[in-house]
Amino acid sequence: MKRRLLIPVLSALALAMATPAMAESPKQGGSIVVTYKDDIVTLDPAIGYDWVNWSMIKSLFSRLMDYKPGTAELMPSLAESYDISKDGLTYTFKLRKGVKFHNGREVVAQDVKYSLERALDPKTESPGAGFFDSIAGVDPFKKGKSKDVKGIAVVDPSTVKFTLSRPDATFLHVMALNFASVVPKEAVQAAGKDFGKKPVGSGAFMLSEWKLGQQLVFKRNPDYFQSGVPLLDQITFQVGLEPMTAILKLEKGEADFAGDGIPPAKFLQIRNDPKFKDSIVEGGQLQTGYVTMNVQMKPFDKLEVRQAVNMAIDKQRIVKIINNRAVPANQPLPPSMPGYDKTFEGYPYDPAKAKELLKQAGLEKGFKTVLYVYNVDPNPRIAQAIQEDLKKIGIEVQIKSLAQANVIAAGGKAKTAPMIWSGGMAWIADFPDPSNFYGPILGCAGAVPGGWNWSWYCNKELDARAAKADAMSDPSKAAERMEAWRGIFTDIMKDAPWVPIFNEQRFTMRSKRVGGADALYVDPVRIPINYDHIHLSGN
Amino acid sequence: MIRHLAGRLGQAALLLVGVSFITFILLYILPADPARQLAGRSATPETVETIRQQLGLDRPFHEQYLRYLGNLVQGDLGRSYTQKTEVAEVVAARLPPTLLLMAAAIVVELMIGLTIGVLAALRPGSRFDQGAMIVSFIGVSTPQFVGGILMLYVFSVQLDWFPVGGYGTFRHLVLPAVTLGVLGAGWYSRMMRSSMLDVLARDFIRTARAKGIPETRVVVVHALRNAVLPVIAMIGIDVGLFMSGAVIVESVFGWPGIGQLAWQAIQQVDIPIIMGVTLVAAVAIVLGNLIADLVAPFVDPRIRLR
Amino acid sequence: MSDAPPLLEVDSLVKTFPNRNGGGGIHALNHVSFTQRRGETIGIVGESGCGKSTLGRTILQLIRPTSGDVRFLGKQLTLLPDEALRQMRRHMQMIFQDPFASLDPRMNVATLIAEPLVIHRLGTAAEQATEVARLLETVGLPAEAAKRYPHEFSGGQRQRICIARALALHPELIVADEPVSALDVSIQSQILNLLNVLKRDRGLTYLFISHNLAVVKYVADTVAVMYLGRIVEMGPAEQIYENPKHPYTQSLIAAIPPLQPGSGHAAPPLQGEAPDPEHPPTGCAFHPRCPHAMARCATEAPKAVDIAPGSGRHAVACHLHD
Amino acid sequence: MNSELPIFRVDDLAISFGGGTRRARVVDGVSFHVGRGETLGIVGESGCGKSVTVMSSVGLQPSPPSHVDGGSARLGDVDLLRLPPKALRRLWGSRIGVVFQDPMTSLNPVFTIGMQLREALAAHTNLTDAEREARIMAMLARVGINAPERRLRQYPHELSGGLRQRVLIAMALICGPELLIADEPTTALDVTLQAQILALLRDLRDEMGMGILFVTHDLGVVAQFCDRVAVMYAGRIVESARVDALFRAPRHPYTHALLASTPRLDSDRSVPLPTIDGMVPPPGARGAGCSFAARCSRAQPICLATAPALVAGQDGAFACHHPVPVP
Repeated sequence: MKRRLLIPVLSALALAMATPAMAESPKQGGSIVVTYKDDIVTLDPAIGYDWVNWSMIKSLFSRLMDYKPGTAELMPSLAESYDISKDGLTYTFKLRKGVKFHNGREVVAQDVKYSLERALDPKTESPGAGFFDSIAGVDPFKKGKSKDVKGIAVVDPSTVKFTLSRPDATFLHVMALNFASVVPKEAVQAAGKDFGKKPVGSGAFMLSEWKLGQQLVFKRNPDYFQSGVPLLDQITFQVGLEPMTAILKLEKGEADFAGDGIPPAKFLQIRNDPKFKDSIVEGGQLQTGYVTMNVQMKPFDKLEVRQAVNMAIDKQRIVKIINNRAVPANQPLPPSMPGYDKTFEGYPYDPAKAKELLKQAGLEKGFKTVLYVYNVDPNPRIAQAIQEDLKKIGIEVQIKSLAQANVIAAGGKAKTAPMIWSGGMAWIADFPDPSNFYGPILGCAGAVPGGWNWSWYCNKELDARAAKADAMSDPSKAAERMEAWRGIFTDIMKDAPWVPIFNEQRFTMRSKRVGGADALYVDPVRIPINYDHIHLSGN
Repeated sequence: MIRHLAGRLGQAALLLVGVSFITFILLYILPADPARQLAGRSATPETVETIRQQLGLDRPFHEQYLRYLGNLVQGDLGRSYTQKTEVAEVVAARLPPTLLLMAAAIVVELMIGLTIGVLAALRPGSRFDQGAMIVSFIGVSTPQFVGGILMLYVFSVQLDWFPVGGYGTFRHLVLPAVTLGVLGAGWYSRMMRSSMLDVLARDFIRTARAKGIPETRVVVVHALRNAVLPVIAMIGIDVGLFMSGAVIVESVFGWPGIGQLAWQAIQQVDIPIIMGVTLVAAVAIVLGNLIADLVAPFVDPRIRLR
Repeated sequence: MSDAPPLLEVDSLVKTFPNRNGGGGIHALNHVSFTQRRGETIGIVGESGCGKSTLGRTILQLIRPTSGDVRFLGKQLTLLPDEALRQMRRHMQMIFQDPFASLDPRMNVATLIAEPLVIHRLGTAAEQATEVARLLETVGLPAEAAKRYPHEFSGGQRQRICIARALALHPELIVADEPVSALDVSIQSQILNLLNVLKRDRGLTYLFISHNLAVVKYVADTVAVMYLGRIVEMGPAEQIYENPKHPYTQSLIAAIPPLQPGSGHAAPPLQGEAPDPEHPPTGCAFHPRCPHAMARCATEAPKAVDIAPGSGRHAVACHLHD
Repeated sequence: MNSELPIFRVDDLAISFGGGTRRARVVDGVSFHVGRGETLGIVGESGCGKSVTVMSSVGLQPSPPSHVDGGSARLGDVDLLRLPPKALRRLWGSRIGVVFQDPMTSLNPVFTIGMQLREALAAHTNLTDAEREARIMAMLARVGINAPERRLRQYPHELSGGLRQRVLIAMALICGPELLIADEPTTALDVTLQAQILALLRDLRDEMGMGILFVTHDLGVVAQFCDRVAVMYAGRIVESARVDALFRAPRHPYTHALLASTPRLDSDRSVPLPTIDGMVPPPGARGAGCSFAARCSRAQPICLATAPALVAGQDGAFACHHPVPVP
């Protein structure tokens, strides 16, 4: 949804090279300039939820869990170790000793409890509060019936124990979310409502300067607990620059990294410019663009119709419309998401067969329907391509090109939008786990007014299988769990509530000054780049 | 004079209430729900409802508006939804750069526009005149986004005379001021040309010539002072034009002004900031017109403030 | 004089324009009264700013008066609601000084002349066309003029078009505001002749406003001389020209350069200029310029007095004739 | 009032307007002269070329769009038509003064009266400030402006029309010119003011001795103010004479008709005013014959074929094949 949070997951590339930063053993030092179009709205980890501040917050704060640089592989961070009970309901974390906040105070278990309760407190208005629902006692706390969250217990200053109300295989991912960042209570209280402008954490960098609308300067945290990290002494974030201007700045050497990427209008030109050959890094992202068909509305209540539509749309052509910045999709999960089925072939492009299916559904004369689309380029052009394809099998599509909020509203209303093209609002996972791609957008829980399941598809049997998979929190069952998810997503395609169209690729532009493995520039969790591990080239 | 000022300020206050009301209505009927936006997609409907209550968004329209107005009178513009900071603070930080840019752009556009306009009017129909009017037309009709990028490419990347965007030194100021000023210069040169042609055809110019004074004096003293009168009124109106131009130019050049702030706030449906910026822009337009009002009598003695 | 009721009665008409301060006001018309018989041409003369144009417009209710009455065809125009007034306008038309500015350049002559007929929904299209042709003939323009546009005509011809347009609704009263001032002498005489012919043939009544006494002499039966919003002298044309009573009228007539060289001016020219209507002099408004001013002229405003007892037609507002 | 030694003499002046195919002769073969202390009236209806003639003869007609095609205009022994602009400008305001038609628009609204007068004087003299002020005061007093010190600080809009015309006259005469060009100086004024201004100009002429070139359309003004008169029609002088002779016995049918059609105080309104039918031919459409022929009641075939030359008669000159007989 929106441009808020896009947490990507590991690209195939990233998987190939594990901790690449270590391989080169680069020297520390130097500074770089990163540009962004929008000013940073906040650096409060409980609130920040857009892809600009996401990675910055990761560098300013620490969490119990983290990912290996350039990968989606979990590793303990503030936690030295963790232990999961057999029933998957208790998680005990042992904190690393001697870790200090930027204000010099040591991080203790009480800080973890405080930080999570702060994120859950409705007064904080944290958009991430919903991620912690599996912790026992969250509900009474949110409703003000309980002073604290009973499921978070401070055992001793370096031990914190979580009790869950149900097994949750994604809990370690949740503990790696920014919303689970550990903050010092005294600094939060001192800053009052301005904590987002005066962040104090225990991350690799500290905020040293912030001129509203102009720039932010991050300085290296000399006391950072991970030795040799960060590699850079300073990062200057210049904000308020149009992507096009940012490219010019990069070209001239005034910036090292264009945070907003390559403007779509200039994509082909820059991609084909030999000057930029070594500056562009390509990777996958945890995103799927799809067309929903409302299974509660006629004639999409008929399976044959949905299958026909799946076979009538030429995805390859649509990919060309967006200058090949994506790969065609055949299932809901993107290729870089664990659980993706490489062997699955989906529905082939076969208009003749599609016509045949319509005939079987008793609709050989075709029908008329409406396709909702977000009115920002390239979405209307994509919708037109879909319109042309469907016309060939006799489906007359009227395009309703609306503001984003209106499309979302229509999708969340029962029996309103027969078809929606998800572009510009497409689902991007919050963390690299397939479960994040099911519940809200394909499960029964999302098929409610105001929900995100725009197909209004509800399969009780699949819901049960999903619940079962998510309960497999035993790390030894990880492979079995992925297998279960793989089956769920390919089985969904038998019912064909969606037409998966494509998965967008990421293209990151950097200057020649900066080095480090490519994977750091398309880091699946630190979007757009992993500030902690990049370094100047030649060092 | 003082009565005039007081009257003007009274009008301005009314205008601001009007502007705030209209903006408030527009934002009220906007389909985007700030509470839902703030809550994030992981939120349950109850959470969204709690946030809505906290922001007072569940109240009827008139109550919301009156509360906003009440705070406004006390100088409280509210808190930004997304930035969680005082709107007044955010806007105050952004205002000086915009004012600086605007002042520089006005200097640029007057220098270029008036010079071209006067020279073109002195030889109507000449090659210079035709060329100048074509250039003015291009200036007026070139989208500022394209113009700005072009300037950056030529003068920063290729020639390396100026930095690529940013804020701080005089060299940072030049290109955005020129980009913003060129649009106005196009208007001014066309306006100055026709105003000058009009004035040069008036009887008093003939009288001045008949006195035997040098032609340059006729043009510079007698014609220019009269021709510039409509231009002064235009500067007041211009402030509004600048405000809209600033949105694009500030974004292209990374100029930390309120135009950029507005653009970002609109995309994020940050209503308190949109309201704040709109009000500041309205104040600026009112002040611009007031200044034009105050300057005009010094140039034209027929206008007397009472 | 017949016993028939007058066509037009103007009673104590006052028009005050607010000045720039909003207070005080400019007294453009100061208790102006007169009556006009059917078929009588009244010439209103005076210097610029004396209120003569305002008088014309106020009578037609193009400007609503501040106070006073205008009775026309027995109806009190000042009390009429807008719709009724619109109906009454059929019977009173106006001709202006600048014939070019009065004609929409995008309309051809036929459309311009027929416009009043169309507005008042008189006749079919064919009847209107016939009427246009007849009107063109009446004002001395060729029939083919109907298809042409105003810019193709000279000033005199344009004024003829304006007259034809004014005649379209067969009005009783025509208010002509400086109708020949913008025209050359040779053309001026054509228009004056035309106006006289129309008056004779159609029994028109003119209120003829002009600064040129010689022109007024040629058309007017009765002359009213205005000074600073008041009628200072009014009477039959012969009497006004041959035996002017008010010193101002005398000065006005004396100021007209005669066509005989060497005849010189009868008297030294009137000194000074008309005073600022925002700050009129006390007493008789003319006293600062009057060669015969007396002490009481500065304090006491003279009332109009009938100096031809019985006829009730020659009145002067001057202390010399009290 | 002697005209033996003309101070200004125009010979065979020809002027056209426009360029290329649209170029049209608007003034053709015009000659006249003004003597010291003498007033020459140039009279005619609008479009006859009277203003263009006069303004062009002193170089004040903007060019383009007008072009002087030929002729000369000598002030003393200098031909103004052949002077470079700089030299011409030295004469304007010093030896040639100009008063224009509309006092309301002929003063610059944004400068004080004082500034505009000082400028006129400063352009041609090297007086000290005190001398200059004294001269300005004297001049203002002379043109009948009371409290000149106060007026100097005022702006044009604060003055009445009559006062403004007096200021313009003061401005034109402040350097004591030999020639005064008065282009319809009273047309925009009321009759009472017209009388005042004409009286003032007459007094100043008698006192300062300059020649006046007086452009007007008003025959009454000509009769009262001018010594000699040249009547223009369609870009040519059709008759010129001493004023008394012209009004007593106009020879050209146009002059005659013009006089007859002017309403006068002593006219008999029961008789229709004589009129001149038809229209003035526009520039460019003037044929080989007499331009007035088409409107002339006395026209003969020859009038349409050949343009009559200006022939000197007893009391003046006229251009007509069939002149009106002397009564």
